Amino acid sequence: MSQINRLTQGGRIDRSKTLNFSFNGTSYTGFPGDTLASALLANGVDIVNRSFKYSRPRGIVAAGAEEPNAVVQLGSTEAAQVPNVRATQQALYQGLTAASTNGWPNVQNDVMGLLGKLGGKMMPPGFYYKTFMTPASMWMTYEKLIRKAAGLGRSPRENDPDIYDHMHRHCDVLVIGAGPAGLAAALAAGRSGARVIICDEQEEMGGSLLDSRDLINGQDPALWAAAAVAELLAMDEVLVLPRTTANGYHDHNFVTLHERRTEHLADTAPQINGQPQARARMHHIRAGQVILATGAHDRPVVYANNDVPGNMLASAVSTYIRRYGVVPGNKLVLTTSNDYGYRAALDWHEAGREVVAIVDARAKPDGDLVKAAREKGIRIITGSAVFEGKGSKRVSGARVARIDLDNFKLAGSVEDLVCDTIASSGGYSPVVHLAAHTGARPVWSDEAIGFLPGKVKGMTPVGSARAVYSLSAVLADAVEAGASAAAACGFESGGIELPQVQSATEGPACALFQVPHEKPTMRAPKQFVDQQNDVSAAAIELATREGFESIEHVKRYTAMGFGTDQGKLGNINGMAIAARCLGQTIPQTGTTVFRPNYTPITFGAIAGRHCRDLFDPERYTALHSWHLKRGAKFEDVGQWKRPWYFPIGNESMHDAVARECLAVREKVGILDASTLGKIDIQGKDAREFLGRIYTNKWEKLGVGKARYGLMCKDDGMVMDDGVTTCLAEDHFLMTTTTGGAAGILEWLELWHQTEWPELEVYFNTVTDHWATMTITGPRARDLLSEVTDIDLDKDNFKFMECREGQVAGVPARVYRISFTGELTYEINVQANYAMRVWEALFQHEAKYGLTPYGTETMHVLRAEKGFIIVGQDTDGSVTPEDLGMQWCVGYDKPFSWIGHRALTRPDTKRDDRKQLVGLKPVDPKVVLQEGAQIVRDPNQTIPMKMVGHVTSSYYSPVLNSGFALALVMGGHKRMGEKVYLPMADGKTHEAEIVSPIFFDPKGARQNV
Amino acid sequence: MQRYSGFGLAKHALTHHENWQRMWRNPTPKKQYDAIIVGGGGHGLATAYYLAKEHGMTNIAVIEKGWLGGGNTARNTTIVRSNYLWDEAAHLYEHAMKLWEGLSQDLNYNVMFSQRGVLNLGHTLQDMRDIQRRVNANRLNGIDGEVLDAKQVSEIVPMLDCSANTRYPVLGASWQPRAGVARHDAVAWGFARGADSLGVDLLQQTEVTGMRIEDGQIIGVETNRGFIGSTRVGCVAAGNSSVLAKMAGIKLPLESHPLQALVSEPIKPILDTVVMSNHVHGYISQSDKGDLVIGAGIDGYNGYGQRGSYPTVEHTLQAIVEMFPVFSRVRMNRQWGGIVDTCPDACPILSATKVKGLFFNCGWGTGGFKATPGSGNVFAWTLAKGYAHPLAAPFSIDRFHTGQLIDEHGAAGVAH
Amino acid sequence: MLHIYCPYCGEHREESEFRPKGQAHIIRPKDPVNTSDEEWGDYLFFRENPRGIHHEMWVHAVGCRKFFNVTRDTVSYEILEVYKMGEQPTVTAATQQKGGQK
Amino acid sequence: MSKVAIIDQCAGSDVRAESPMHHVKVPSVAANPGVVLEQKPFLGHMTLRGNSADDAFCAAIQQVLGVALPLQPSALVHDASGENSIQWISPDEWLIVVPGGREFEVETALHQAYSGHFAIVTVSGGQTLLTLSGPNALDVLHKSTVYDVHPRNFPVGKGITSNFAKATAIIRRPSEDVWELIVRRSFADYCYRWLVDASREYGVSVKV
Ligand SMILES: Cc1cc2nc3c(=O)[nH]c(=O)nc-3n(C[C@H](O)[C@H](O)[C@H](O)COP(=O)(O)OP(=O)(O)OC[C@H]3O[C@@H](n4cnc5c(N)ncnc54)[C@H](O)[C@@H]3O)c2cc1C
Ligand SMILES: NC(=O)c1ccc[n+]([C@@H]2O[C@H](COP(=O)([O-])OP(=O)(O)OC[C@H]3O[C@@H](n4cnc5c(N)ncnc54)[C@H](O)[C@@H]3O)[C@@H](O)[C@H]2O)c1
Ligand SMILES: Cc1cc2nc3c(=O)[nH]c(=O)nc-3n(C[C@H](O)[C@H](O)[C@H](O)COP(=O)(O)O)c2cc1C
Ligand SMILES: [Zn+2]
Repeated sequence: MSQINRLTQGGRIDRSKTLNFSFNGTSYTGFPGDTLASALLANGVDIVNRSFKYSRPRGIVAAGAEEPNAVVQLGSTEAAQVPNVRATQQALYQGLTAASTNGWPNVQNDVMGLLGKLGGKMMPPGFYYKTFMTPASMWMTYEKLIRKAAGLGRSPRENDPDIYDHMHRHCDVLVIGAGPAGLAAALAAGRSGARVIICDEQEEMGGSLLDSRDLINGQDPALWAAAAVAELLAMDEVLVLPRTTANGYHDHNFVTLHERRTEHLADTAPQINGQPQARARMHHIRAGQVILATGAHDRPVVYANNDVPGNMLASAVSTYIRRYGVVPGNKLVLTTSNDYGYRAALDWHEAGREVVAIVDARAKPDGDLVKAAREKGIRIITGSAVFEGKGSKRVSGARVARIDLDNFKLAGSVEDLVCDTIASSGGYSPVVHLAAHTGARPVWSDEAIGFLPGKVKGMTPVGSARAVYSLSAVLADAVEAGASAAAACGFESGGIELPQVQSATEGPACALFQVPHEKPTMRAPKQFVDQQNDVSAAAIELATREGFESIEHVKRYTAMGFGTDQGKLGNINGMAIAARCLGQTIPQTGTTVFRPNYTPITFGAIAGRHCRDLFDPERYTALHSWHLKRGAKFEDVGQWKRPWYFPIGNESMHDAVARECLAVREKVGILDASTLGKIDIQGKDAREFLGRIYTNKWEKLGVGKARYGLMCKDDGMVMDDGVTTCLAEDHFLMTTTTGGAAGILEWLELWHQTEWPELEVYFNTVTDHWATMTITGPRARDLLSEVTDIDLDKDNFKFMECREGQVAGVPARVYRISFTGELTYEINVQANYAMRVWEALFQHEAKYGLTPYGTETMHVLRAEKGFIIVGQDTDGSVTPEDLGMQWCVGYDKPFSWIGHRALTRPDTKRDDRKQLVGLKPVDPKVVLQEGAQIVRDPNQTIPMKMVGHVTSSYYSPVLNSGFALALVMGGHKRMGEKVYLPMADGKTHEAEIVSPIFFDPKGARQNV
Repeated sequence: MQRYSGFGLAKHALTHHENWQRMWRNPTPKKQYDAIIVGGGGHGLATAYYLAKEHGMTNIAVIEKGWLGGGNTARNTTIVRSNYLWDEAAHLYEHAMKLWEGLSQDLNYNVMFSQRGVLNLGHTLQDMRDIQRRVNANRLNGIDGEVLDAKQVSEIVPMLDCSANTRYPVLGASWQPRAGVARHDAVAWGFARGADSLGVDLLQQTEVTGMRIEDGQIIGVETNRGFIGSTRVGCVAAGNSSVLAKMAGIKLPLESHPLQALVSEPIKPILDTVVMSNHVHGYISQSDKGDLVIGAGIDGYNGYGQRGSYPTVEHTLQAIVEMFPVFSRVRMNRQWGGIVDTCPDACPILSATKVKGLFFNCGWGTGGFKATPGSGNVFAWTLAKGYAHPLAAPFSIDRFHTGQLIDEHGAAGVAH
Repeated sequence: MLHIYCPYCGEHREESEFRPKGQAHIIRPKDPVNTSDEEWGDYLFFRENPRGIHHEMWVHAVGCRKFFNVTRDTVSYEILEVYKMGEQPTVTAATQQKGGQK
Repeated sequence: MSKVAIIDQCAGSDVRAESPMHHVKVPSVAANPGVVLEQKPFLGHMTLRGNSADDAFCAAIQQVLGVALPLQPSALVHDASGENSIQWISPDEWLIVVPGGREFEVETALHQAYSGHFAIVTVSGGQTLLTLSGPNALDVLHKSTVYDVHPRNFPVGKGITSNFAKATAIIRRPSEDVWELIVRRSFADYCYRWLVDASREYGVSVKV
């Protein structure tokens, strides 16, 4: 079978090359310029899919984005599978492989179709709400069966080999759609020098001009379109984006465009210069003005069996004939409500095939096209409509009768016509979708018999998107809009001479949505409204009967417009039918909400390059490459990669951490602490500011001294902590938690800028500038003395002091602060020198047993000392007093610091608050689970009264025992009491409440 | 009420479905009701249903400015679970869970409550601590749950990338087998039909525009269809609660923010459970129709537009592709937004107010769908008796003045 | 996707450079200790949450790092005015209503 | 005693320093690179804060750096040598870039020239400067930042802070064909990988 429906000439395809493709395993040929749909029609393929609910055979209906049926699975390999591709928008390429998404064993003969026929009656809308309820336990089984029928195409099961990307662009005027309206508007705007972007979703720009009967300047209007595109391409400030769909229109004129860069070439993107290129690209456009030139969709007429293959949109018939050189049948019956639909019959006739009749709902049609049809001798049946199609796998006839629309009934005898194709046009629906995305409801126009775009600031609809249809008016409208849009952005347009247009004049159309049937709607053969979701006129009638009176209810009860086409063909008809059933007007009924996407967009394209290695930044310290070389395992802390522990050989984490811990307690360890937030604070009021923002006191901290501070929110809950050092009278260096760094800087700015602008103080981040290396352990001083000129004498450089000097020949600030309880020096150098200093210290590795350690060891060591980690031992509901840190609260500070007032709120005064304590498992071998819940009485029944939970828990090699920190109700007064931790495995651990300081409670070791 | 069953369906098929009755009436408002519920979402309708069913109050009305179930009930990702951290919240949500388990039968309306299990993934050590803490608490509160490691997770969801070379590898998850999803519209319709059949007037297209208060006592509401009297009014208006409160001269600790969701095109079943990740920030399940239902993030600014910002959706899909790289070629069909009423502690408000007879049920924020039957049930009790149901008592507005918050923020998995 | 004019940078910038910071003009009580629990709770948690004109604070986080105020319609998302910290709005619900009556 | 602590943090040229990109893999150079990416490591970067309404402050800057403090938002000015620049960051914040090693001298001189409320902080270790040029440089910027980098909106002499992929960068245009990016040290690896990835389709040449 080879392209039986292909005309020998005409159309915009390239007959000099042949493309091979396969559909459902059969090989076919087509031509460059074809879509998959035109190629299938050329080859006489009728059934392209089975419907979702009733498994009815379905064929191609439309020629563009509005197609509901021809939804196929594409892809020649597993990884290249693409579900739910609309054949009408898929360019044909060599080797294209596609298949129907539904139908078993195949789309021609579908067993489910039989079920659909038999069971269809049992499946009115919402049938599942009314059944499958007994027995209750069976629902999950029923659901499994229901799910078997779900879905159209399938997801690939291998990872996508392709990449996608984004471009952010700004322009003065964005023109969406490149039909005559879009092109003319873009020309008018472009010639003014404004920055213009014009996009069109089709393979070729020109829109309706590519299959038009009109003439521009006496020629095929496609020539005018080509010239317009060429002129636009030549303009410096104009960006022309073919194959690009405006898929979402967001606030303040932000529009997302989806550019298909390679989908017309293959199912995986070919490379350029040996490099992968993006399969698709999203353009994020911020436009000064938007011109909506998206055209109008032909509206099918709703009649019985209107879903059988061979039922098509009149406009699609024209498009296939004129643009693709394909006549999708032999004998045509056209049912229409308007002159424009006549094009289908004329084109059909001119293609040399039989037009059985034109059935016109109007009593006296008389436009130019009507006359042309009459002149050609085509039979025209007026005041009538096709009310039922015949045939099961392909149309075999049409039943026609006079109709009385006012009373919604047939008004005369029935005539059966023999045909294989029924084309219908019920009028045009302007493409208002994008305008609706920002919340503007479409507005009904009686004159246009359709909804027009609602008002959006900075947006102008032009051409058929606002129901201006005659080509000369479209062009005039667009030129005016393009020039005004440019002017609104400050660009004067020189004005454009309008081309000469020759087009047919049209008579008025009439409103035709659902055609009445001999039988009432509920009893007539199915009259489909939404073909993809198998929603029929009867379903809508039933919904309204059951009380679903809002069109939104109708949508949700019947699934009308829920499909991948979002009801582009069906919605307006559905609304009209609902209006009829409810005895309302269409504007009273209204539309449902159009939302992005205009047409579906792959997740990959929306994600862009922010995936895999680039999903989220990985932040590295200056020493990262050393850690890697040393075999560190990393922990994610915020976006940072921090060494977690440094295993040697096959060492387990437990062993590595125990070794690292002992090294610190016995010799000396080193930690890369560069990720700590660091904020340089300067100004004469810096000290006052610290006093307001921290819970504790700062007025007496001397130069060169450091102090630990807690920060609360004004609700009194701890939010961050860290050590702040007084570098000079008006100069402090604050440290924050790793995760808190950015937030705390903003927090300081917030209070400064909004509440206390009178304080003279500046905050600047120096987190990345200073690398911080913590050496800690009894031999820290000896080690450091090898590489520094700073006087490390214990009386000259005391605990909680800071010194400046050289370390390994590098200027450094060294702080004697300790998070381990051991003698500690934190060496800070400009980060470019970090590696040099670190390596200098490691020259003495063997001599002192210097051991690198990671966050896990840091946690064990600090927990042994009872030092908290904000975010681990606190959770946003813990006050400084709950932590037992009264020593860190300036109760009598003159300024009521942030969090102060909360001390006296009723809830913070409660004495049964959860308080931080230590927990000693009775069995020292037990390491309690972090997150384990604590009870007083292990023998209660469930639900048990829980009194707290474990926040931190480790094995301590120095204690040779497990130990933990926990928040326990009233814990501070319960030292020595026993508590219980009932675990998931059925065991219950017993532990004693103890002080959270497990090691060196006097703090002697850090003071040596 | 016409009872629904498979047999009934067959019977109606014989008469071409021409004899189905309305699911609810479209009554004209009475002058006076014993109680008025403002807001015909799932919570409001459930409140009315239980008021009528369990407290015998049938001279009541639900006043809805749009269509029933058209607010957040129509736009949520339908995740139902009860594994909340704090006792107060856990008990309330578990109360709801128990009602869910018999809801279809109780309402004689299949709400398609599908207990397919919910996974909350952990990607950092702190995530895992939080998960342990929550699951331990759940267990001792009698709520099902387990902590799984990455391998067990990957057995449940083979399509999920559980390998070590992702940016934030999956370390484990909490797993609540009884959790799942439900058909959101059916929940509203089922409660509506149930309430209507007990005599409740469901007044749609009726907007409350003012509150009439005399001597500190509510005496009725002004609407676009005139004044409707009642000395007991419960406001269950989600994102619009602050607007109603203002009519009564009350301020609430709420902010209304856009929260978005999106669906893919329908694809053949590939994901049979619910996967949530707070850390990479994406939530996903697959509906019985085949679309992937995906919860996006909340926008930081106030908004009543039922739409949010594009980058939010972008970030969500990046997270989904990170978790499920095989979905890269699946396409997003539709995105939308709801207006969620967020509370500072991520817990609801079920409370009397300083206006006598005026009660609020709000603040459910990003996660109230799961509570629908429970919320309605305890709120009905509260409205009927005039004081808080024990499960509702901790959720009074007073907590924002005493400081006794129930901070579910700290607990991983607050959203949805 | 909002397009926000930063009064300090003097130009419109994309929403992703900014962070919303909630209601504007919230002033911390001057004497917290003598503020009642009720007043303190109001200051911490209770917010205007209007459907319509809203004065809110934003920070140009990825930019000049300055806080400023925005008057925005929470339904249409239209930005009606932008003004610096310490300044008062000229467009308010009251002035808008008057404007409507004209 | 000085009220702020200033130290010369520069160790001298004989001490080995490592730039934030010392470790990156450089792709093989494409034949006709559409994008040329280069790091200019070890420059002197300083954050300046102060009150531009104070003439004495402005005069002090002019005196020390030989360039007037830019008061127009987003202005970027260079001195005659082209080696020293000041960029407006915020109404009270500027970024000063000078040859590496000059920071201490500038800080000290400024403190001598002006004693009012201001701050100058060296951040040379915390950030690095990249240049982006070549016929497709603008395309790469379009992929990377939400800011409008069109030459009409971004003339020579402008510099702004904006989103850069999922990080933040200062983007500036010192001359017609060259763009400068200043990124934070900890994000440098990410930004670099992003840039190379974004440039690949155009062919890229890298020098770090
Ligand atoms: C995108 C999204 C995803 C979510 N995902 C989940 C999830 O997975 N799981 C979960 O548990 N929760 C989820 N939620 C939250 C959940 O949707 C809500 O908490 C819940 O549906 C609230 O129900 P409701 O009945 O209180 O509110 P709604 O359904 O919003 O009902 C309130 C009703 O009040 C009406 N109303 C308002 N003002 C007036 C007035 N003046 N007069 C008359 N009527 C009025 C409204 O029209 C509306 O119908 C999600 C929410 C969103 C937006
Ligand atoms: N007389 C009638 O009844 C009638 C009816 C319909 C159309 N027409 C004719 O159609 C023409 C109307 O011109 P027009 O320019 O307004 O419409 P058009 O149909 O020629 O062009 C619209 C273009 O917009 C594109 N488009 C739509 N949505 C898009 C999106 N979201 N993103 C990107 N591209 C999108 C389409 O692909 C199409 O190319 C005139 O020639 C007119 O005579 C006449
Ligand atoms: C769980 C769930 C599944 C949905 N599935 C679909 C779907 O398959 N197709 C569709 O078009 N919309 C789907 N929607 C979205 C609705 O069409 C609609 O956008 C949503 O209810 C919000 O209403 P609105 O967009 O009319 O404001 C779904 C919504 C929910 C909550
Ligand atoms: Zn700014």
